[in-house]
Amino acid sequence: MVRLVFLGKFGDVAPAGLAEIALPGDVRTLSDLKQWVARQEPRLGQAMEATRTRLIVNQCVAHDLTAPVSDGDEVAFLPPMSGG
Amino acid sequence: MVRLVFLGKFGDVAPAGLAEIALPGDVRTLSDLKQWVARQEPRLGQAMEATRTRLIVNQCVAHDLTAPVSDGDEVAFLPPMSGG
Amino acid sequence: MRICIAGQAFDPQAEIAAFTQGRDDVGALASFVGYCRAATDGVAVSELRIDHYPGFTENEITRLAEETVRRFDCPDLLVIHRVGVIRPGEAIVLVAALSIHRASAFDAVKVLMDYLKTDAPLWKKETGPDGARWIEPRPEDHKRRQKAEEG
Amino acid sequence: MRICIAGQAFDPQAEIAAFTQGRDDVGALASFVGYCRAATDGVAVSELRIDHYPGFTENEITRLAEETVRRFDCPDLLVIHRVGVIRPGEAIVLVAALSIHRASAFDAVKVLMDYLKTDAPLWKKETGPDGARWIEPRPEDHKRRQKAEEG
Repeated sequence: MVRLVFLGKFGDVAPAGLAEIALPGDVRTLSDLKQWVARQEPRLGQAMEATRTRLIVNQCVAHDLTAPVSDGDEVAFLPPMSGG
Repeated sequence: MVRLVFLGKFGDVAPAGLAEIALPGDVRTLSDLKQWVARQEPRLGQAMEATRTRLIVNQCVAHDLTAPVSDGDEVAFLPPMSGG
Repeated sequence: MRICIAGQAFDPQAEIAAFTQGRDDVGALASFVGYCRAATDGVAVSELRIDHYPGFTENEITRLAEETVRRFDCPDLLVIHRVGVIRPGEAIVLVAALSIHRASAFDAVKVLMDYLKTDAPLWKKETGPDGARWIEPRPEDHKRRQKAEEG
Repeated sequence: MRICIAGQAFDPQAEIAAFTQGRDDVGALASFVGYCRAATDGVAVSELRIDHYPGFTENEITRLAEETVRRFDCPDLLVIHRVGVIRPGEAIVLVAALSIHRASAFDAVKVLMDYLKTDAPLWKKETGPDGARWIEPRPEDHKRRQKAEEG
Protein backbone atom coordinates (compact mmCIF):
# COMPACT_ATOMS: atom_id res chain seq x y z
CA MET A 1 0.00 0.00 0.00
CA VAL A 2 1.05 3.60 -0.60
CA ARG A 3 -0.25 6.45 1.56
CA LEU A 4 -1.12 9.64 -0.31
CA VAL A 5 -1.41 13.01 1.46
CA PHE A 6 -2.97 16.03 -0.25
CA LEU A 7 -2.33 19.38 1.40
CA GLY A 8 -4.02 22.76 1.12
CA LYS A 9 -6.21 23.24 -1.93
CA PHE A 10 -5.37 19.74 -3.18
CA GLY A 11 -7.03 18.33 -0.05
CA ASP A 12 -10.32 20.01 -1.04
CA VAL A 13 -10.60 18.03 -4.29
CA ALA A 14 -8.90 14.76 -3.32
CA PRO A 15 -11.39 11.91 -2.83
CA ALA A 16 -11.11 9.98 0.43
CA GLY A 17 -10.43 6.82 -1.58
CA LEU A 18 -6.99 8.16 -2.56
CA ALA A 19 -5.68 8.33 1.04
CA GLU A 20 -4.37 4.78 0.79
CA ILE A 21 -3.94 2.90 -2.49
CA ALA A 22 -2.54 -0.36 -3.73
CA LEU A 23 0.37 0.59 -5.96
CA PRO A 24 -0.92 0.31 -9.56
CA GLY A 25 1.16 -1.99 -11.78
CA ASP A 26 2.06 0.76 -14.27
CA VAL A 27 3.26 3.22 -11.59
CA ARG A 28 7.02 2.95 -11.15
CA THR A 29 8.16 6.55 -10.60
CA LEU A 30 6.84 9.64 -8.82
CA SER A 31 6.02 11.07 -12.22
CA ASP A 32 3.92 7.99 -13.02
CA LEU A 33 2.14 8.33 -9.67
CA LYS A 34 1.34 12.01 -10.26
CA GLN A 35 -0.15 11.22 -13.67
CA TRP A 36 -2.11 8.26 -12.28
CA VAL A 37 -3.54 10.50 -9.52
CA ALA A 38 -4.55 13.12 -12.13
CA ARG A 39 -6.41 10.43 -14.10
CA GLN A 40 -8.28 9.20 -11.00
CA GLU A 41 -9.53 12.69 -10.19
CA PRO A 42 -9.34 15.21 -13.03
CA ARG A 43 -10.04 18.17 -10.67
CA LEU A 44 -6.94 17.20 -8.73
CA GLY A 45 -5.00 16.94 -11.99
CA GLN A 46 -6.16 20.41 -13.02
CA ALA A 47 -5.31 21.88 -9.59
CA MET A 48 -1.79 20.40 -9.78
CA GLU A 49 -1.37 21.62 -13.36
CA ALA A 50 -2.43 25.16 -12.41
CA THR A 51 0.21 25.67 -9.76
CA ARG A 52 3.66 24.62 -8.61
CA THR A 53 3.35 21.17 -7.03
CA ARG A 54 6.03 19.69 -4.79
CA LEU A 55 6.19 16.03 -3.83
CA ILE A 56 7.43 14.82 -0.45
CA VAL A 57 8.35 11.14 -0.11
CA ASN A 58 8.59 9.70 3.41
CA GLN A 59 8.99 13.25 4.82
CA CYS A 60 11.82 14.16 2.40
CA VAL A 61 11.53 16.62 -0.48
CA ALA A 62 11.59 14.82 -3.86
CA HIS A 63 13.82 16.76 -6.23
CA ASP A 64 13.62 14.18 -9.01
CA LEU A 65 10.29 12.84 -10.27
CA THR A 66 12.04 9.89 -11.94
CA ALA A 67 12.71 8.47 -8.43
CA PRO A 68 10.88 5.16 -7.83
CA VAL A 69 7.77 4.71 -5.69
CA SER A 70 7.69 1.60 -3.55
CA ASP A 71 5.12 -0.22 -1.51
CA GLY A 72 4.97 1.29 2.02
CA ASP A 73 5.90 4.81 0.90
CA GLU A 74 4.05 7.94 1.98
CA VAL A 75 3.82 10.51 -0.79
CA ALA A 76 2.54 14.03 -0.11
CA PHE A 77 1.40 16.55 -2.73
CA LEU A 78 2.10 20.17 -1.70
CA PRO A 79 0.74 23.32 -3.35
CA PRO A 80 2.64 26.60 -2.76
CA MET A 81 2.87 27.41 0.95
CA SER A 82 1.36 30.34 2.77
CA GLY A 83 2.54 30.40 6.38
CA GLY A 84 3.52 33.23 8.70
CA MET B 1 16.26 83.39 40.47
CA VAL B 2 17.29 80.98 37.74
CA ARG B 3 16.94 77.21 38.14
CA LEU B 4 19.87 75.18 36.79
CA VAL B 5 19.54 71.48 35.99
CA PHE B 6 22.62 69.32 35.36
CA LEU B 7 21.94 65.97 33.76
CA GLY B 8 23.98 62.77 33.49
CA LYS B 9 27.70 63.16 34.15
CA PHE B 10 27.28 66.91 34.71
CA GLY B 11 25.06 66.12 37.71
CA ASP B 12 27.92 64.20 39.33
CA VAL B 13 30.15 67.27 39.50
CA ALA B 14 27.58 70.04 39.93
CA PRO B 15 27.49 71.42 43.47
CA ALA B 16 24.07 71.59 45.14
CA GLY B 17 24.47 75.36 45.43
CA LEU B 18 24.07 75.74 41.67
CA ALA B 19 20.52 74.31 41.62
CA GLU B 20 19.03 77.74 42.10
CA ILE B 21 20.99 80.96 41.61
CA ALA B 22 20.40 84.69 41.62
CA LEU B 23 21.14 85.80 38.06
CA PRO B 24 24.65 87.35 38.17
CA GLY B 25 24.84 90.91 36.84
CA ASP B 26 27.28 90.04 34.04
CA VAL B 27 25.22 87.10 32.73
CA ARG B 28 23.01 88.25 29.86
CA THR B 29 23.09 85.32 27.40
CA LEU B 30 23.17 81.54 27.59
CA SER B 31 26.79 81.70 26.56
CA ASP B 32 27.54 84.02 29.51
CA LEU B 33 25.72 81.63 31.83
CA LYS B 34 27.66 78.61 30.59
CA GLN B 35 30.97 80.42 31.17
CA TRP B 36 29.86 81.63 34.59
CA VAL B 37 28.92 78.06 35.59
CA ALA B 38 32.33 76.82 34.40
CA ARG B 39 34.04 79.44 36.58
CA GLN B 40 31.99 78.45 39.66
CA GLU B 41 32.94 74.78 39.33
CA PRO B 42 35.96 74.07 37.12
CA ARG B 43 35.25 70.30 37.02
CA LEU B 44 31.86 71.13 35.50
CA GLY B 45 33.56 73.45 33.03
CA GLN B 46 36.00 70.70 32.05
CA ALA B 47 33.21 68.13 31.71
CA MET B 48 31.25 70.50 29.43
CA GLU B 49 34.39 71.27 27.39
CA ALA B 50 35.17 67.57 26.92
CA THR B 51 31.87 66.70 25.29
CA ARG B 52 28.98 68.06 23.27
CA THR B 53 26.78 70.10 25.63
CA ARG B 54 23.22 71.07 24.79
CA LEU B 55 21.25 73.72 26.67
CA ILE B 56 17.50 73.51 27.24
CA VAL B 57 15.69 76.67 28.30
CA ASN B 58 12.24 76.30 29.85
CA GLN B 59 11.93 72.82 28.30
CA CYS B 60 12.85 74.03 24.78
CA VAL B 61 16.11 73.25 22.99
CA ALA B 62 18.35 76.33 22.75
CA HIS B 63 19.82 76.50 19.25
CA ASP B 64 21.46 79.87 19.78
CA LEU B 65 23.66 80.58 22.79
CA THR B 66 23.36 84.33 22.21
CA ALA B 67 19.72 84.09 23.40
CA PRO B 68 19.08 85.99 26.65
CA VAL B 69 18.64 84.42 30.09
CA SER B 70 15.99 86.00 32.26
CA ASP B 71 14.98 85.80 35.88
CA GLY B 72 12.58 82.85 36.38
CA ASP B 73 14.11 80.73 33.62
CA GLU B 74 15.01 77.08 34.01
CA VAL B 75 18.20 76.17 32.14
CA ALA B 76 19.30 72.55 31.78
CA PHE B 77 22.76 71.35 30.74
CA LEU B 78 22.67 68.09 28.77
CA PRO B 79 25.64 65.83 27.92
CA PRO B 80 25.21 63.38 24.97
CA MET B 81 22.25 61.07 25.54
CA SER B 82 22.34 57.33 25.97
CA GLY B 83 18.81 55.98 26.05
CA GLY B 84 17.26 52.83 24.60
CA MET C 1 15.23 26.91 20.86
CA ARG C 2 11.55 26.03 21.03
CA ILE C 3 9.43 25.26 17.97
CA CYS C 4 5.75 24.57 18.48
CA ILE C 5 2.87 23.80 16.15
CA ALA C 6 -0.19 24.79 18.18
CA GLY C 7 -3.58 23.23 17.50
CA GLN C 8 -5.25 25.52 20.06
CA ALA C 9 -5.25 29.27 20.72
CA PHE C 10 -2.16 30.42 22.62
CA ASP C 11 -1.28 33.54 24.62
CA PRO C 12 1.73 35.11 22.87
CA GLN C 13 2.74 37.34 25.78
CA ALA C 14 2.59 34.47 28.29
CA GLU C 15 4.73 32.36 25.94
CA ILE C 16 7.30 35.14 25.58
CA ALA C 17 7.35 35.66 29.34
CA ALA C 18 8.11 31.94 29.86
CA PHE C 19 10.75 32.06 27.11
CA THR C 20 12.65 34.99 28.65
CA GLN C 21 12.29 33.81 32.27
CA GLY C 22 15.62 33.94 34.10
CA ARG C 23 17.69 35.03 31.08
CA ASP C 24 19.75 37.92 32.47
CA ASP C 25 22.64 37.00 30.14
CA VAL C 26 20.97 38.48 27.06
CA GLY C 27 20.07 42.11 26.61
CA ALA C 28 17.75 42.11 23.63
CA LEU C 29 14.38 40.54 22.89
CA ALA C 30 12.74 41.17 19.54
CA SER C 31 9.43 39.60 18.68
CA PHE C 32 6.67 39.52 16.13
CA VAL C 33 3.09 38.32 16.50
CA GLY C 34 0.78 37.95 13.51
CA TYR C 35 -2.91 38.02 14.39
CA CYS C 36 -5.99 36.90 12.50
CA ARG C 37 -7.61 40.16 11.42
CA ALA C 38 -11.38 40.69 11.41
CA ALA C 39 -11.05 41.95 7.82
CA THR C 40 -8.54 41.66 4.95
CA ASP C 41 -8.46 44.62 2.57
CA GLY C 42 -11.86 45.69 3.90
CA VAL C 43 -13.48 42.26 3.44
CA ALA C 44 -14.71 40.56 6.63
CA VAL C 45 -12.98 37.33 7.61
CA SER C 46 -15.14 34.97 9.62
CA GLU C 47 -12.57 32.21 9.88
CA LEU C 48 -9.05 31.27 8.93
CA ARG C 49 -7.96 27.65 8.61
CA ILE C 50 -4.35 26.58 8.42
CA ASP C 51 -3.41 23.13 7.15
CA HIS C 52 -0.11 21.53 8.00
CA TYR C 53 1.64 18.26 7.24
CA PRO C 54 2.35 16.70 10.66
CA GLY C 55 6.01 15.89 11.19
CA PHE C 56 7.22 17.50 8.00
CA THR C 57 5.98 20.97 9.00
CA GLU C 58 7.72 20.83 12.42
CA ASN C 59 10.94 19.56 10.82
CA GLU C 60 10.98 22.23 8.14
CA ILE C 61 10.30 25.08 10.60
CA THR C 62 13.04 23.70 12.88
CA ARG C 63 15.45 23.67 9.94
CA LEU C 64 14.59 27.30 9.05
CA ALA C 65 14.97 28.34 12.71
CA GLU C 66 18.34 26.59 13.05
CA GLU C 67 19.56 28.33 9.91
CA THR C 68 18.48 31.69 11.41
CA VAL C 69 20.19 30.99 14.75
CA ARG C 70 23.45 30.15 12.96
CA ARG C 71 23.30 33.09 10.61
CA PHE C 72 22.61 35.75 13.25
CA ASP C 73 24.49 34.16 16.14
CA CYS C 74 21.27 34.34 18.08
CA PRO C 75 21.40 32.53 21.44
CA ASP C 76 17.74 31.57 21.53
CA LEU C 77 14.64 31.50 19.38
CA LEU C 78 10.96 30.77 19.97
CA VAL C 79 8.52 29.93 17.17
CA ILE C 80 4.85 29.10 17.68
CA HIS C 81 2.56 28.63 14.70
CA ARG C 82 -1.14 27.97 14.96
CA VAL C 83 -2.81 25.38 12.76
CA GLY C 84 -6.46 24.43 12.46
CA VAL C 85 -9.36 26.88 12.70
CA ILE C 86 -8.42 30.37 13.88
CA ARG C 87 -10.86 33.13 14.86
CA PRO C 88 -10.35 36.89 14.35
CA GLY C 89 -8.22 38.34 17.13
CA GLU C 90 -6.34 35.09 17.78
CA ALA C 91 -2.59 34.88 17.26
CA ILE C 92 -1.44 32.98 14.16
CA VAL C 93 2.31 33.12 14.51
CA LEU C 94 4.85 34.20 17.11
CA VAL C 95 8.57 34.54 16.51
CA ALA C 96 10.82 35.80 19.32
CA ALA C 97 14.60 36.07 19.41
CA LEU C 98 16.88 36.67 22.37
CA SER C 99 20.28 38.07 21.61
CA ILE C 100 23.13 40.10 23.04
CA HIS C 101 22.52 43.03 20.72
CA ARG C 102 19.34 44.45 19.31
CA ALA C 103 20.37 44.36 15.65
CA SER C 104 20.80 40.58 15.56
CA ALA C 105 17.57 40.00 17.52
CA PHE C 106 15.63 42.19 15.05
CA ASP C 107 17.24 40.61 12.01
CA ALA C 108 16.64 37.06 13.25
CA VAL C 109 12.90 37.70 13.76
CA LYS C 110 12.48 39.54 10.48
CA VAL C 111 14.31 36.98 8.34
CA LEU C 112 12.63 34.00 10.00
CA MET C 113 9.22 35.61 9.37
CA ASP C 114 10.20 36.03 5.71
CA TYR C 115 11.20 32.35 5.56
CA LEU C 116 7.97 31.23 7.21
CA LYS C 117 5.83 33.15 4.70
CA THR C 118 7.26 31.32 1.72
CA ASP C 119 9.00 28.16 2.97
CA ALA C 120 7.00 26.81 5.92
CA PRO C 121 4.72 23.90 4.92
CA LEU C 122 1.50 25.62 5.92
CA TRP C 123 -1.59 26.41 3.90
CA LYS C 124 -4.04 29.19 4.75
CA LYS C 125 -7.70 29.22 3.81
CA GLU C 126 -9.74 32.32 4.51
CA THR C 127 -13.52 32.21 4.81
CA GLY C 128 -15.41 35.45 4.24
CA PRO C 129 -18.83 36.55 2.97
CA ASP C 130 -18.02 35.30 -0.56
CA GLY C 131 -16.94 31.86 0.59
CA ALA C 132 -13.55 30.31 1.18
CA ARG C 133 -10.30 30.82 -0.68
CA TRP C 134 -6.79 29.45 -0.32
CA ILE C 135 -4.09 32.07 0.14
CA GLU C 136 -0.89 31.85 -1.90
CA PRO C 137 2.29 33.81 -1.22
CA ARG C 138 2.25 37.19 -2.94
CA PRO C 139 5.07 38.13 -5.30
CA GLU C 140 6.35 40.60 -2.67
CA ASP C 141 6.70 37.74 -0.17
CA HIS C 142 8.99 35.93 -2.58
CA LYS C 143 10.93 39.12 -3.23
CA ARG C 144 11.33 39.68 0.52
CA ARG C 145 12.46 36.05 0.92
CA GLN C 146 15.01 36.56 -1.86
CA LYS C 147 16.30 39.71 -0.18
CA ALA C 148 16.51 37.92 3.19
CA GLU C 149 18.62 35.23 1.51
CA GLU C 150 20.99 37.77 -0.01
CA GLY C 151 21.13 40.29 2.86
CA MET D 1 -0.23 55.86 21.56
CA ARG D 2 1.11 55.42 25.07
CA ILE D 3 4.43 56.85 26.27
CA CYS D 4 5.53 56.07 29.79
CA ILE D 5 8.60 56.95 31.86
CA ALA D 6 8.64 54.24 34.53
CA GLY D 7 10.34 54.85 37.86
CA GLN D 8 9.68 51.26 38.94
CA ALA D 9 10.28 47.83 37.36
CA PHE D 10 7.58 46.92 34.84
CA ASP D 11 6.44 43.66 33.23
CA PRO D 12 6.95 44.07 29.46
CA GLN D 13 4.72 41.16 28.45
CA ALA D 14 1.85 42.32 30.68
CA GLU D 15 2.16 45.83 29.20
CA ILE D 16 2.09 44.46 25.64
CA ALA D 17 -0.91 42.27 26.50
CA ALA D 18 -2.81 45.34 27.76
CA PHE D 19 -1.74 47.33 24.69
CA THR D 20 -3.03 44.72 22.20
CA GLN D 21 -6.23 43.92 24.12
CA GLY D 22 -9.26 43.93 21.84
CA ARG D 23 -7.39 45.09 18.72
CA ASP D 24 -8.64 42.66 16.07
CA ASP D 25 -8.36 45.38 13.40
CA VAL D 26 -4.58 45.09 13.17
CA GLY D 27 -2.69 42.03 12.06
CA ALA D 28 0.88 42.74 13.11
CA LEU D 29 2.60 43.37 16.41
CA ALA D 30 6.35 43.92 16.48
CA SER D 31 8.15 44.64 19.69
CA PHE D 32 11.53 45.07 21.26
CA VAL D 33 12.55 44.82 24.90
CA GLY D 34 16.01 45.83 26.11
CA TYR D 35 17.05 44.24 29.40
CA CYS D 36 19.72 45.15 31.90
CA ARG D 37 22.37 42.47 31.38
CA ALA D 38 24.31 40.90 34.25
CA ALA D 39 27.50 41.64 32.30
CA THR D 40 28.60 43.97 29.50
CA ASP D 41 31.44 42.67 27.32
CA GLY D 42 32.28 40.14 30.01
CA VAL D 43 32.37 42.70 32.86
CA ALA D 44 29.81 42.24 35.64
CA VAL D 45 27.18 44.96 36.02
CA SER D 46 25.84 45.34 39.54
CA GLU D 47 23.59 48.29 38.81
CA LEU D 48 22.43 50.56 36.04
CA ARG D 49 21.10 54.02 36.74
CA ILE D 50 19.23 56.10 34.19
CA ASP D 51 18.81 59.84 34.65
CA HIS D 52 16.06 61.76 32.92
CA TYR D 53 14.87 65.35 32.78
CA PRO D 54 11.25 65.25 33.96
CA GLY D 55 8.84 66.78 31.48
CA PHE D 56 11.39 67.29 28.74
CA THR D 57 12.19 63.57 28.45
CA GLU D 58 8.51 62.61 28.11
CA ASN D 59 7.92 65.38 25.54
CA GLU D 60 10.93 64.43 23.44
CA ILE D 61 10.06 60.73 23.40
CA THR D 62 6.47 61.61 22.47
CA ARG D 63 7.76 63.74 19.61
CA LEU D 64 9.99 60.90 18.34
CA ALA D 65 7.09 58.43 18.63
CA GLU D 66 4.70 60.74 16.77
CA GLU D 67 7.25 61.14 13.98
CA THR D 68 7.52 57.33 13.75
CA VAL D 69 3.73 56.86 13.67
CA ARG D 70 3.43 59.38 10.83
CA ARG D 71 6.34 58.01 8.86
CA PHE D 72 5.27 54.34 8.95
CA ASP D 73 1.51 54.86 9.01
CA CYS D 74 1.48 52.83 12.18
CA PRO D 75 -1.93 52.79 13.95
CA ASP D 76 -0.55 52.43 17.46
CA LEU D 77 2.68 52.58 19.41
CA LEU D 78 3.70 51.81 23.00
CA VAL D 79 6.92 53.09 24.57
CA ILE D 80 7.98 52.43 28.15
CA HIS D 81 11.39 53.54 29.38
CA ARG D 82 12.72 52.84 32.84
CA VAL D 83 14.55 55.53 34.77
CA GLY D 84 16.25 55.36 38.17
CA VAL D 85 18.13 52.35 39.50
CA ILE D 86 17.76 49.19 37.41
CA ARG D 87 18.92 45.70 38.44
CA PRO D 88 20.24 42.99 36.08
CA GLY D 89 17.38 41.11 34.47
CA GLU D 90 14.96 44.06 34.63
CA ALA D 91 13.57 45.60 31.47
CA ILE D 92 15.03 48.98 30.49
CA VAL D 93 13.01 49.81 27.40
CA LEU D 94 9.97 48.46 25.58
CA VAL D 95 8.83 49.59 22.15
CA ALA D 96 5.81 47.90 20.54
CA ALA D 97 4.04 48.77 17.29
CA LEU D 98 0.69 47.57 16.02
CA SER D 99 0.16 47.79 12.31
CA ILE D 100 -1.78 46.30 9.41
CA HIS D 101 1.31 44.77 7.83
CA ARG D 102 4.41 43.31 9.38
CA ALA D 103 6.93 45.41 7.46
CA SER D 104 5.67 48.71 8.87
CA ALA D 105 5.39 47.30 12.41
CA PHE D 106 9.00 46.07 12.23
CA ASP D 107 10.30 49.29 10.74
CA ALA D 108 8.50 51.46 13.29
CA VAL D 109 10.02 49.58 16.24
CA LYS D 110 13.48 49.46 14.72
CA VAL D 111 13.62 53.13 13.78
CA LEU D 112 12.15 54.32 17.08
CA MET D 113 14.77 52.27 18.96
CA ASP D 114 17.46 53.94 16.85
CA TYR D 115 16.00 57.35 17.70
CA LEU D 116 15.84 56.54 21.41
CA LYS D 117 19.50 55.48 21.51
CA THR D 118 20.74 58.83 20.30
CA ASP D 119 17.93 61.36 20.73
CA ALA D 120 16.03 60.52 23.92
CA PRO D 121 17.06 62.70 26.87
CA LEU D 122 18.25 59.82 29.03
CA TRP D 123 21.65 59.18 30.60
CA LYS D 124 22.91 55.75 31.58
CA LYS D 125 25.43 55.07 34.31
CA GLU D 126 26.74 51.54 34.77
CA THR D 127 28.25 50.38 38.05
CA GLY D 128 30.60 47.39 37.91
CA PRO D 129 33.59 46.05 39.86
CA ASP D 130 35.76 48.99 38.68
CA GLY D 131 33.26 51.63 39.77
CA ALA D 132 30.69 53.64 37.85
CA ARG D 133 30.87 55.05 34.33
CA TRP D 134 28.50 57.08 32.21
CA ILE D 135 27.61 55.49 28.88
CA GLU D 136 27.75 57.60 25.72
CA PRO D 137 26.25 56.60 22.37
CA ARG D 138 28.72 54.59 20.29
CA PRO D 139 29.63 55.78 16.79
CA GLU D 140 27.58 52.87 15.36
CA ASP D 141 24.48 54.18 17.18
CA HIS D 142 24.87 57.50 15.40
CA LYS D 143 25.43 55.74 12.07
CA ARG D 144 22.32 53.64 12.64
CA ARG D 145 20.35 56.79 13.51
CA GLN D 146 21.61 58.43 10.32
CA LYS D 147 20.55 55.41 8.26
CA ALA D 148 17.13 55.40 9.94
CA GLU D 149 16.71 59.04 8.95
CA GLU D 150 17.63 58.36 5.32
CA GLY D 151 15.94 54.92 4.88
